[in-house]
Amino acid sequence: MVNDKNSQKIVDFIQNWARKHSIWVLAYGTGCGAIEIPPTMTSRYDAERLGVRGAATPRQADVLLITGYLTVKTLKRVIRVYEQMQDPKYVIGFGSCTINGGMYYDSYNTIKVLDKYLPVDVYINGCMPRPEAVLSGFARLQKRIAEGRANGAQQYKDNLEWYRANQKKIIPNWIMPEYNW
Amino acid sequence: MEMIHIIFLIFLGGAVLTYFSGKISKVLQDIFFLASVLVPAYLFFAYVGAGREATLSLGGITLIWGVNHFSWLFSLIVLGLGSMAAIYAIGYMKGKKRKGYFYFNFILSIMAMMGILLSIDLISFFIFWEIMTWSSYLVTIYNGHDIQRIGIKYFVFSAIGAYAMLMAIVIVHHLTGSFLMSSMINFYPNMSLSMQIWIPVMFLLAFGVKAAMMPLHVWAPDAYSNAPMAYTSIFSGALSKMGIYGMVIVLVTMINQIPQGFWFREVIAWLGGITAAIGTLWAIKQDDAKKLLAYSSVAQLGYIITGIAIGTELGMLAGLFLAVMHALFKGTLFMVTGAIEKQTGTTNFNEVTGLIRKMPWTFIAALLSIIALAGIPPLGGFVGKWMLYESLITSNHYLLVIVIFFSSTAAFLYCYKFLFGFFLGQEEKEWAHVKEAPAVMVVPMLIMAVMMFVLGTFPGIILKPINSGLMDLGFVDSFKHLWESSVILNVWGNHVVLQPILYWIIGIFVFFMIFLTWKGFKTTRYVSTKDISSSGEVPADDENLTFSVGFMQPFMRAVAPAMRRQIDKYYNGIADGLESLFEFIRRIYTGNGQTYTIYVIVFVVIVLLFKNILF
Amino acid sequence: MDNTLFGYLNYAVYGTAVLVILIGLYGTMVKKSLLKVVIGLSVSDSGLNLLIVAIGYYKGGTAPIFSPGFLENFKSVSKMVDPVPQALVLTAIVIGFGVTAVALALVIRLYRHHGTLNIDEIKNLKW
Amino acid sequence: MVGTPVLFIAIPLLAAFLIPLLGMIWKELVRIVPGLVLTYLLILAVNLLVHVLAHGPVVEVIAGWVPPIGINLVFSVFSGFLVTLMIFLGLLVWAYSYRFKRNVDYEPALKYFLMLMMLITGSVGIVLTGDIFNMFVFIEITSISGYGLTAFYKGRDSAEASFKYVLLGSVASTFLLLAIMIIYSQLGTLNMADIANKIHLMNPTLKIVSYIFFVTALGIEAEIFPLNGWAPDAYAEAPGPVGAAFAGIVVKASVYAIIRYTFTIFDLSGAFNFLIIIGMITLIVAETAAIRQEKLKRMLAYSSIGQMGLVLVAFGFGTEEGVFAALFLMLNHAIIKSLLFFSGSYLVYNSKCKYIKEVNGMSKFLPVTSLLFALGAFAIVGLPPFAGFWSKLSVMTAAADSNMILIMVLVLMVSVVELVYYLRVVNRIYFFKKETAIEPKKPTFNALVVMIVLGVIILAIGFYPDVVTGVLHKASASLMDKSQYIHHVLSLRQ
Amino acid sequence: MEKVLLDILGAIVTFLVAFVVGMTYGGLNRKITARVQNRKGPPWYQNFIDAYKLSSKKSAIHHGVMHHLGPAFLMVTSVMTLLIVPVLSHNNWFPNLNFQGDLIFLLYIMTFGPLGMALGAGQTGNPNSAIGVTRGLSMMVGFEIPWVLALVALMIQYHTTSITGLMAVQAHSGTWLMFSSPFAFIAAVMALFGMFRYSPFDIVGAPTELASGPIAETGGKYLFVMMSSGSVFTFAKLTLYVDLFLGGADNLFILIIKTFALYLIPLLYSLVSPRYRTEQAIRWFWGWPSFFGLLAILQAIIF
Repeated sequence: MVNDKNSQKIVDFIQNWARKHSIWVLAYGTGCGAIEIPPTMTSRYDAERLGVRGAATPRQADVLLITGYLTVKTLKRVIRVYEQMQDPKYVIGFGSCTINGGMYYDSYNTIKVLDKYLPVDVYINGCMPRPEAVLSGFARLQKRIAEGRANGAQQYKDNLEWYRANQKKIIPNWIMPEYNW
Repeated sequence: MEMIHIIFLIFLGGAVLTYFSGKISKVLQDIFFLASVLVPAYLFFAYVGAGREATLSLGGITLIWGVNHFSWLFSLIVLGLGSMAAIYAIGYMKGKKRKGYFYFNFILSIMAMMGILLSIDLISFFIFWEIMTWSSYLVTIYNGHDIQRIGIKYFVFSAIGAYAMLMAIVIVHHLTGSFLMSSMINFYPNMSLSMQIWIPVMFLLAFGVKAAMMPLHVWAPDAYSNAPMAYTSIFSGALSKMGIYGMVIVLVTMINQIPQGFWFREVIAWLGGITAAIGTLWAIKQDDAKKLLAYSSVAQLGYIITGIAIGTELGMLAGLFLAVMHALFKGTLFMVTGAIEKQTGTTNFNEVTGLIRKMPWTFIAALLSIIALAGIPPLGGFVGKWMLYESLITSNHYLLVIVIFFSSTAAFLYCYKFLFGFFLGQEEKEWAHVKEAPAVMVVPMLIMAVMMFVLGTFPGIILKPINSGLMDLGFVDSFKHLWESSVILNVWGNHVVLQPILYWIIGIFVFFMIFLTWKGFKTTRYVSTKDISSSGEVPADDENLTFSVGFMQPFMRAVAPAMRRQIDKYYNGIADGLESLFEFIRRIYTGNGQTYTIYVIVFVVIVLLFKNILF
Repeated sequence: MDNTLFGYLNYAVYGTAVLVILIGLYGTMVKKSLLKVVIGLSVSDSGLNLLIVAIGYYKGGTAPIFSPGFLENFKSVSKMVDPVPQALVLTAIVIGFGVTAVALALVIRLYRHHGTLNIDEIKNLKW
Repeated sequence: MVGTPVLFIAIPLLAAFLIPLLGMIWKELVRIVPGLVLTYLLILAVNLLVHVLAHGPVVEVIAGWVPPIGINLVFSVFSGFLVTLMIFLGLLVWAYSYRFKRNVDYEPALKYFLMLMMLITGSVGIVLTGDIFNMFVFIEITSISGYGLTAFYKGRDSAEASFKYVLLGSVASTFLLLAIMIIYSQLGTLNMADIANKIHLMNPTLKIVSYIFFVTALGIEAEIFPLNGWAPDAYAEAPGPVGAAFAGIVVKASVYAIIRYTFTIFDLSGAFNFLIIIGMITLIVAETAAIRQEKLKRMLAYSSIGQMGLVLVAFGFGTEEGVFAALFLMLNHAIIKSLLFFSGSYLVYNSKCKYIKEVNGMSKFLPVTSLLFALGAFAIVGLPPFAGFWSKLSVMTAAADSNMILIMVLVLMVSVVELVYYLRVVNRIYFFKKETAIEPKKPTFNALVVMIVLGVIILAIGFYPDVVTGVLHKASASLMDKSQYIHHVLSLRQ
Repeated sequence: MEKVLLDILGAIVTFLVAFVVGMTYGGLNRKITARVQNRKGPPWYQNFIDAYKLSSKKSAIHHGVMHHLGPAFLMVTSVMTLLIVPVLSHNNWFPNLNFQGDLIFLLYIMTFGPLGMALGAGQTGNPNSAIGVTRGLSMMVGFEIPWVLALVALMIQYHTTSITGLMAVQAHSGTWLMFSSPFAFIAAVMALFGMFRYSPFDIVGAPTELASGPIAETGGKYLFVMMSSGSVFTFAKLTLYVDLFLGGADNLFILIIKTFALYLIPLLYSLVSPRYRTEQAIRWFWGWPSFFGLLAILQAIIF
């Protein structure tokens, strides 16, 4: 039954629907963008109506929200958190800094393109992005999940060596456990 | 020569032989040791039944030994637990010093306990009581750690108790002209009121000390934690039950005969309840497993005392059942602690963590005993607790129920602390080398764990002997009206409700086990305890992330006012005051010969002045 | 006893003896010098001996000595003072002598050891 | 072969004076002869005791004068038992101190054994004699040899201890003589049986005064508080075996004298309570003082004093059970305290100050001695199954039968104190680290044998008290039977 | 045999009902909270979606066997509690293992799960989990006191230790126990605050403080099992309260109304309360709730 292709499709559809409507966010408040999370979650914009909800630990979270610039120092932690999350998992790059460095484009101490280090599913641009933009980003993620295209985790697994190489370039004292998913 | 004589001779000879054979060969010593515990145990259960008697005449006093069902029940605890602890001790004592010393006192303790149980006359009761005291004292100071405080404290309390008992015994002898227990009991209703009150009080002082009853319990935590764990398991499991044994006899056969007995039982029941509460609170505070278990023993003995002090059939059954269970699970827990001590060298929760994958069998034994201790069904502790509550409610001890329930709930805190402290938490690199304890230590623990399970599911196995024991003490057969009115244990040994519940539990458990491990569902994988979500930080190998210092601090803060007053401090104050007084008395001897001469003259003058009063 | 002066004197013997004993004891108890303590002992011993002899004596008694023909005269026997106390005193004197000798020997040793005869300073053994 | 009581006085006295002469022949004889003499006496004593047990007391008249005029010796079961015990202990002390410390040299050994024989002579004489002045003489003999033995060591504070002993001993003799003279002036006799017969004729006040003087004088020897200032010092400074001899022989004799005066001679009704009171005070003060001691032998000394107090208490019950208990206590105390002194001496053998802390960790070096000390400690505090338990039990039984509840409570409380200090020492021996640089000294063979013999006796009595209880019962009966004593002595015809 | 099968079938039905109702309550909780905070809030079935999503996670990790079994322990407890509590008064489809003394049995079986769960949490090695567990156990000691006081008061007053007995008492007299034993009811309800661990007693899993405490390392289907067991347990607890104090229920509709009304009490209280510290929470339970419990016992003894 499970092997049957059609039924697999149906199961996938239902699962994706559920995943789409239940997004548990681990907001990694690395940069100034974290300030936009509270308005997004509270009364004014109320992201919870989309099924978005904060998660306390990476073990429970579905989405890793990188809010703003990532310094070299925090990158290691972010990678660690991402690797601890359970499959399926998604990454949202939040703010321009995650796309190209934003106003820190020439900083010696921040990483410019997040996608080189973690498989970003959705970028939300803006500096800062307003809560509406954030909600729109979540909606985009939901859409991608429903379509089954939010497969950043698979991508990460497939291209682990490339990602690792990039990560190790930034992080000189690499003492992390192997990613064993 | 009766079998009882032979048993005592084997104990005695075995003890001496064991001691001296250590000079020849360690293996021989172990064999002698095991033989001198196991052979008498076998002989006792095989050949000595209720009604057998033996006598020995010493110094114009006839010592009489015999068995009834009640003492047989306690013999079961002593010899059963003793045998297990003896097997365990072989492993535990391997490579330790003073082995012969330990074995010698171990055997003597078991002999003394058997002697107490078999004694029909008070003198042999007292003799064995004292032998038990000093042999256990000698083991208590085995480690040589802080013995001037711990050991002496234990012995002083024991001695005060024992001397009170001695007084009672000689007064009884004065009143009845006989040292027989039965004559004491028969004469008891004819005594004057003050004697009716004081004689039980004096006996209860002795038994209360051994049973670690509230104001007399201060020796217990130190002594229990200081003795080698192989011995503590019988110290706490069996030796303290001697106090319970005596208490039951005094309460049932003497105090029940007088109208004032009600107040006696009330007071003792409340003391038991308070003991349970205080013991529990202090157990939660301890950072050392030995201390924790020691205080826990105090608390558990409190339940037992409460149960037997209530005096109803159900209360008695509850107390005695709990006594048996306590022997099992506390014996096992002390053995577990001993195994951990043996393997890691420490019993401090702040040091040892994460042994579950290294010592799985020990963990299983510990888990089962903890479940039994906490009184969680389906293990045996629950049945006892249930009966205790039932008896307390039916005998209108409402506030006592609350106290007992409080301590029993708070017991979860230390239960968890014990399991977490040793077995759970981070698996530190420091303890990566730890191996499972040798089989000779693990097997007794597991046997006892299985026993707990069996007794929890089929409590009738042990309730039946308890009932016949109580009948020997003069209770009516509680079989009929107790077991028909309560549904939980409907038929002897084959009760109808707990077992289905057990099946349900197992069924549901298995279902969810399958659910969680079902391959087709999704994979679950093991990751090490270093791989935890700690804010993205990667803990280094030597980084200790375990949370164990100040483990129950919030709770301790909540109950801090209750723990500010320690009874220990009052005793210390008394002891200090006495020592200063003695120091003052010592200074009477000034060292000056003339002063002594003056003393002589003063003595003469004073005596001459008071000669009319004196002569 | 009669009320004559001699009669009172009879008491006076006892009184003197007791006084001597008390003086001796006083010396023993109060004097700091070891030698004086020993002398005190000796003095009280003497007083005691005096007392004993006095107890055995009565007025007009003769010495308890047997002489030829003595036993025939019953009256002379009854007039004899009691011989036993005198015998006892002899023994007591000997013993007292012995004790004094031992005491003095010890005093010498104490003096060598401590360099003083003050009893207050010889208190190594106390408490 | 049934000897006569006079031999027990004559032979050791003779031996004492022969020792120097024999020493001129062969120096080793100084050591050997006392042992032979004491062995002989022991055989004699046991024989006589057996005879007496069967046939009643043996009364012997000295110098042909019939009592009440002459001096007589009484070997009743009571006194016979004590004599046997003393001689036995004397033998053990001899065996133990065969080559103990200074005794290795000829000169000190000569003095030592001479004085030891004198000590035994005096003590045995006290017990056997039937004449109060004769008793005085024996007491002085005992005391003077005691002074000598106390001052046996040179260079220590033994002279000081001895001087205190002399001081108090002289005061004691003063009071004793006074008491004797009061009785003599009233009754005109010195024979105990005769006095006992006539005691009701005495002026009551003088009777009491003389009794008080007696008790004071004998109490100094018997270590009653507050008359016992000399005792701790003397015990502490005398050689170890001498301590045992004091505890086992001298004190026993003095207590015997007190008991003889109280039970047989005087008929004071309050005397028993008086004994209980002074015994109790002694017991409490001594035991509580012992707990704070810093020196081992002083501690043992105080313990010994306390035990004697308990003995007096037990006698003070005035019942046959009480006497039995007291005798049992005396027996146990003699044996156990000797063992403690013997083994304790080796535990602190080479130490100058004999501090308790110097026994730390001695069990590693002196296993047997330590074990025996522990055995003794356990026995003396009355733990079953050792000897001390039975005596404690009998004391308690006697107290209960006399309705002395308060006494029981006090005695038991004091027992707890006793327990504490003995256990502290045993703990030190076994579980403490040896810290001082003092070299432990292995016990010599003879000392070891003596200690083991004592240990075996303790165990034997503990496991089978019947070996002694029969004799003790008879002895207590013989003490209680006052009229028979008087009859036996006064019915003698030449 | 047939009876056993029927029992099992009935148990499954009971379980499903409890699951659905409990999950719905959870969703309503979120909805109500949102409305009170002037938000739209998630739909009422949001919890079902979350649960399904958790169960369909592709991977899950565990830190060892106790961690692996922890959720199962918890579930066993929930189901056992559910099975022992009589769900409906006269209905064969909701069987229970009722017997005399079951209140005490219930009290103890209810602690089985938390202990197992605590063991699981302990094995993760996450300090936050252990802290959460200690807080939870401490608070349990806190709220068990008024809860037991209330129960003992009921036991004394009605001379039974059985739930069915108490239900029979209510059916017989026609009044609910919350009216005839008001103090016991008050104490019990105050204890209920602690059992639900809603604010101000949400110290165990405080998300920002302890990273959700005992379940910090639990994700995927483990979390799913825990969540469902929590829902079942919620329903079981509420049903127990209804049985004890609100006279039980004859059909599901009444049961749901009564349980929801009861559920609103801790829920609404939580909306207006910040979080206590652990010792404050414990002392709170040992304050007024215990006082009311004692009053209840007094009432039971006097009347």
